[in-house]
Amino acid sequence: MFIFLKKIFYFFYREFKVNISGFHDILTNITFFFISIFIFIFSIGPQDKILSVMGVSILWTLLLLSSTLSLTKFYRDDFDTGNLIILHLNGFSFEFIAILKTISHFIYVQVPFIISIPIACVLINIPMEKVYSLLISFAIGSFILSCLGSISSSMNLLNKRNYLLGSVIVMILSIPVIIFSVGIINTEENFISLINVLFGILLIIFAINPWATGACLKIALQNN
Amino acid sequence: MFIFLKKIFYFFYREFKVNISGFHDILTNITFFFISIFIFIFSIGPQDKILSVMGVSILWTLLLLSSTLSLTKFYRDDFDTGNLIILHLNGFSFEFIAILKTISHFIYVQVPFIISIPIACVLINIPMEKVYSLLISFAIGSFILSCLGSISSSMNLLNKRNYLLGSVIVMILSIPVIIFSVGIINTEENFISLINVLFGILLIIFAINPWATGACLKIALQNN
Amino acid sequence: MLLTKNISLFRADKIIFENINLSIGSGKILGLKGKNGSGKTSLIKTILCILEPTSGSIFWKGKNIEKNLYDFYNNVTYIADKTSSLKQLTINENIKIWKNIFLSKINNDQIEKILQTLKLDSYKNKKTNILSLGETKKLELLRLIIENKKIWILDEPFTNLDSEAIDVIKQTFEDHCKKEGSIIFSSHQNVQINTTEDLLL
Amino acid sequence: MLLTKNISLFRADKIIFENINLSIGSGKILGLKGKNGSGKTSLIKTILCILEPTSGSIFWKGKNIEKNLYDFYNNVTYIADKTSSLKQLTINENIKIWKNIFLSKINNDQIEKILQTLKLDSYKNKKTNILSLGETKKLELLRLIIENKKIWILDEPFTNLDSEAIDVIKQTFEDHCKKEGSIIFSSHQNVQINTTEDLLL
Amino acid sequence: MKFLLNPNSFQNITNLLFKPILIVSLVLLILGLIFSFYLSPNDYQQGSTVRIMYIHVPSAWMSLMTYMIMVIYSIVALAFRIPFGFIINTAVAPIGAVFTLICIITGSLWGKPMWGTWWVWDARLTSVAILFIIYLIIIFINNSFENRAVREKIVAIFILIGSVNLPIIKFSVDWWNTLHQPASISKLSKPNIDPSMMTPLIIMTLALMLVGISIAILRINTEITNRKNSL
Ligand code: HEM
Ligand SMILES: Nc1ncnc2c1ncn2[C@@H]1O[C@H](COP(=O)(O)OP(=O)(O)OP(=O)(O)O)[C@@H](O)[C@H]1O
Ligand SMILES: Nc1ncnc2c1ncn2[C@@H]1O[C@H](COP(=O)(O)OP(=O)(O)OP(=O)(O)O)[C@@H](O)[C@H]1O
Ligand SMILES: [Mg+2]
Ligand SMILES: [Mg+2]
Repeated sequence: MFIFLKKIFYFFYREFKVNISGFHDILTNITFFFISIFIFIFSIGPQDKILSVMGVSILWTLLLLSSTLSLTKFYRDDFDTGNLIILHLNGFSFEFIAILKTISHFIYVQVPFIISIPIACVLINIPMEKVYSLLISFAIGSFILSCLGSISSSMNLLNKRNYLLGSVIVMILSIPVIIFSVGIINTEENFISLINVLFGILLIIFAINPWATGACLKIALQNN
Repeated sequence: MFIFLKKIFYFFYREFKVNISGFHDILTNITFFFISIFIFIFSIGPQDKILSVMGVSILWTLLLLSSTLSLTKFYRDDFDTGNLIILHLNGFSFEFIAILKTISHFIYVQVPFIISIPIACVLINIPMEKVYSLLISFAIGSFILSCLGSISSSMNLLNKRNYLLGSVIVMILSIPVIIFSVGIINTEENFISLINVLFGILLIIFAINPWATGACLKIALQNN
Repeated sequence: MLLTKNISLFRADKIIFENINLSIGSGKILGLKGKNGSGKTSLIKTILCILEPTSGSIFWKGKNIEKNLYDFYNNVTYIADKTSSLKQLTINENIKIWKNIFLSKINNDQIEKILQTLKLDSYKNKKTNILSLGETKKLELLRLIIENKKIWILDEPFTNLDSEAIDVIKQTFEDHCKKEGSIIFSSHQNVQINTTEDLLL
Repeated sequence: MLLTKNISLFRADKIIFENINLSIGSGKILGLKGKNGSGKTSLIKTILCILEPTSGSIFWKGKNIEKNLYDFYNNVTYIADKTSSLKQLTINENIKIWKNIFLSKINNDQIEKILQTLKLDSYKNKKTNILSLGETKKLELLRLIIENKKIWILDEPFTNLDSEAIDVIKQTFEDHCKKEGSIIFSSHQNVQINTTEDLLL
Repeated sequence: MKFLLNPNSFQNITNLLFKPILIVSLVLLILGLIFSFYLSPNDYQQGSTVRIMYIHVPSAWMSLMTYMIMVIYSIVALAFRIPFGFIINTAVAPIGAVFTLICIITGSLWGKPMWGTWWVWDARLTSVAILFIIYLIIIFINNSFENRAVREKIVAIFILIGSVNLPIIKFSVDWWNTLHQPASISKLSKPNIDPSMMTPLIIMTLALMLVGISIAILRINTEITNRKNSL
């Protein structure tokens, strides 16, 4: 049992080393995020009203867009270098790899965002009461996005060139999630029960993810 | 002379084959663009007025997104496979490669966007008078982004210590450019002279780009 | 222990290999020889259950391999024909990650000694992307020792290696055989390895 | 024609090679031999002016090579130790791009014939990512013929090739020598190539 | 009805039927166009722009029908492992996309004089736009995935997921009050539309349907032969 935990821990350590020494990517994502916010502020002008009304929606959209930025790297590197097979032969089933990768994507790509949200909220005048609920719905929503991203980027291994197709599929699937999550924050009542619904969606997708991803990885390795 | 043109033509042909091996891939890129617009609209809500205020910034954000998305592919693949050296040995100096790559990035990544802007403008209720100025500033701005992208992704090939600084500089550089271009569209007067300024920036960056990129490529090859 | 019965593989409707019967017991070295494109890599991947054989079946310890795949995987180390070390990390970091992910019990002194015989010790704290091709391959072969499994399956283990390194590998192979291990490797070179059996594809 | 005078290279303060004097005239084959990590690849890259020598200088047709670099490049084909064919494209598309970017005058029949001797003709319209390692390497070597330059510089041209393909390459080398071409190649294997000169690094 | 599930008998039957269908569809199309542009009256409110309706409404219906067909065949293919369903999906998706595009274009041409704008973000229009994008994605998947077996499954699953959109399109006018016309023809009991407008509408619907079917037959047959060749 302890051995097993150690294994998992070092999987995350590995992802950390790989992703963070690609610190550049994280930086790119966050810079993209902030530049886009600046764009909005500058083009709308300092009319605080529109900004603070629209702020939540803008943040959500930017979250979605910037998580698609990191999708290309999700499985591709490990697939090309043959590390996927080696991990598989060493007791990580494809499904398990999918779960671990999703979680580490969440940790290394989405969490930096979530951390930078309070700053972003200050920039676009979102009232502080909302920040709390924003953070919760963001945490859940971004995990959903990680799962969807895992599925679609494993699909992308099956097609050799079209790197945007995966993102297109993710985005169309995440439309309901977006509508719902933006809706949540703007309704005053029933916040808890709505969050529960979002959490339910998360659970469903989190359950589907390993199977879908695992199947895609397996077939991708066969074709290679 | 004719031979020279043929060589250049086949360079573009090669980039085309590598980046998008067909019409469908261009269509995917355009679809990606439209879905992103949809997502913005879903989260912002369909109020016409707000939309047309935010329209320009939405478009700019998406332009920025699309050019960041494709940055990883800019030089990395050719660098890893050794094609960069081979091209270099066959009469493409690094500076020339930089110019050609920048242009082909512009053509294959940015132009499809620019073409679909008029339709996008219909969708987000940007008044038709503005479309014209939007197109011009977009064309110039996206070329600037291509140049900056070329520089920053060639810096990515360098050692870790050097590149972080480099790409931060590039990103910081791109902020004023974008803000400036966004600003242009919202000012009624002086449009021509502002565009001229933007064009000036383009010329400067276009002139710097080959040298900066060429130097980075050269050093990167030495370190490898 | 490992047995293939009449396996054949078709890829894109081309016959890659047909009716291969292999059996590997402990203490044996099996060499897969063949020209380029004769299907050595494909056969190895089929044995590892990464590719599914079009017909025929593979047995592990008497049972169909699909039924106790993870038991099989627990006993096998695979060295592919490409190198898997992470280019962003140093040799030491790579080894550390391998050791922990493969739950290896090997201690640091042993690794130190092997690195010395392979002449890699001066690069321990260098990123692996500066290594020469042969050095990268040697690092990859280190996985054999770190994983410390019974069956070694190697795809072209000798490419890029100089004769000294090949001698070290030969020695390692022999030691492994003495410890009741078994080895499958593919090669198109005529390396003087004392195989107990050869298969010409 | 190509002459190096006392070139040495230091990388990260390590001496890779020192005081190398080479000269390559037409009709000559120069073999660079050496162990892993002895600096063969580095030497080749230095000759190609991709790396700058720490000291010493290289001459091309009597002039310092930096001064007429592009004339030198016009006469040289470099086969690196990795393969450069584009994985997304088919063999035919790759050849088409090479032909046009290298402004090659070779005609299709010739290529057809070479593909047949190399046994690649049945994959002409397949993506190159399905090729086996040896097949990819053969495709890469095709560049020698397509570029059709005087000096060939090859880094480990024989890895992954079977003995048949090596024979074809040998033959090609000899033909090239007869046509007053010159060849530099590196290898750690003891391939029986009739080199006119050897350099042990 | 076996020919709806079996490629061989499908080919046999459509070889017989193709020409008649094609001829009838062309005749109907010409007839319908004549009816809708010369023989039908102007609307007292909308003037002659009402004639757009005779293209808009049939193509809207066709786009929905095509998707329905794909949904049914996806279920059939996935649940009963009948590969003919995959063939249909691949062949029919571009046709649906074209009908949707026609619907959107005619709709916005109509919208400019009627609502004063080309496009509004109401539920009906938005959901139709999504339908169009779903069609496009299906086409992209079909074109860029290399492994056929996987690609077919992904497409079928995607079609099923996307079918959530159909009821939204259909009932959006009832559920949310929007600018768009609520259903006036499909009310079963008593269609509240003038017979002089009804005739061309019906003829055009039949014509477009038959045109769609004949293109579909062509595409399905080429798809079948393609697959036979690749085996
Ligand atoms: C781009 C914009 C438009 C889109 C995407 C669109 C879409 C559709 C669709 C999908 C249907 C079929 C609905 C069903 O079967 O119940 C439909 C029907 C119809 N549309 Fe549109 N439409 C658009 C614009 C317009 C405009 C501007 C008008 C006229 C003012 C209009 C009038 C109608 C009418 C009269 C029907 C028939 C409704 C019925 O009787 O069932 N549409 N449209
Ligand atoms: N996915 C695939 N689809 C179709 N054919 C394939 C595929 N992968 C490999 N092949 C073909 O199968 C044959 C065997 O390939 P394999 O890699 O097993 O050869 P090999 O014996 O390892 O050769 P080498 O010595 O060059 O490594 C080759 O001709 C190759 O082109
Ligand atoms: N950028 C670098 N910085 C420091 N040392 C380097 C760098 N690149 C290579 N080296 C070292 O230089 C030495 C020579 O490398 P080189 O690739 O030239 O060897 P080689 O003779 O080609 O070996 P092989 O036969 O394995 O290909 C190696 O020990 C390598 O680790
Ligand atoms: Mg092989
Ligand atoms: Mg070397």
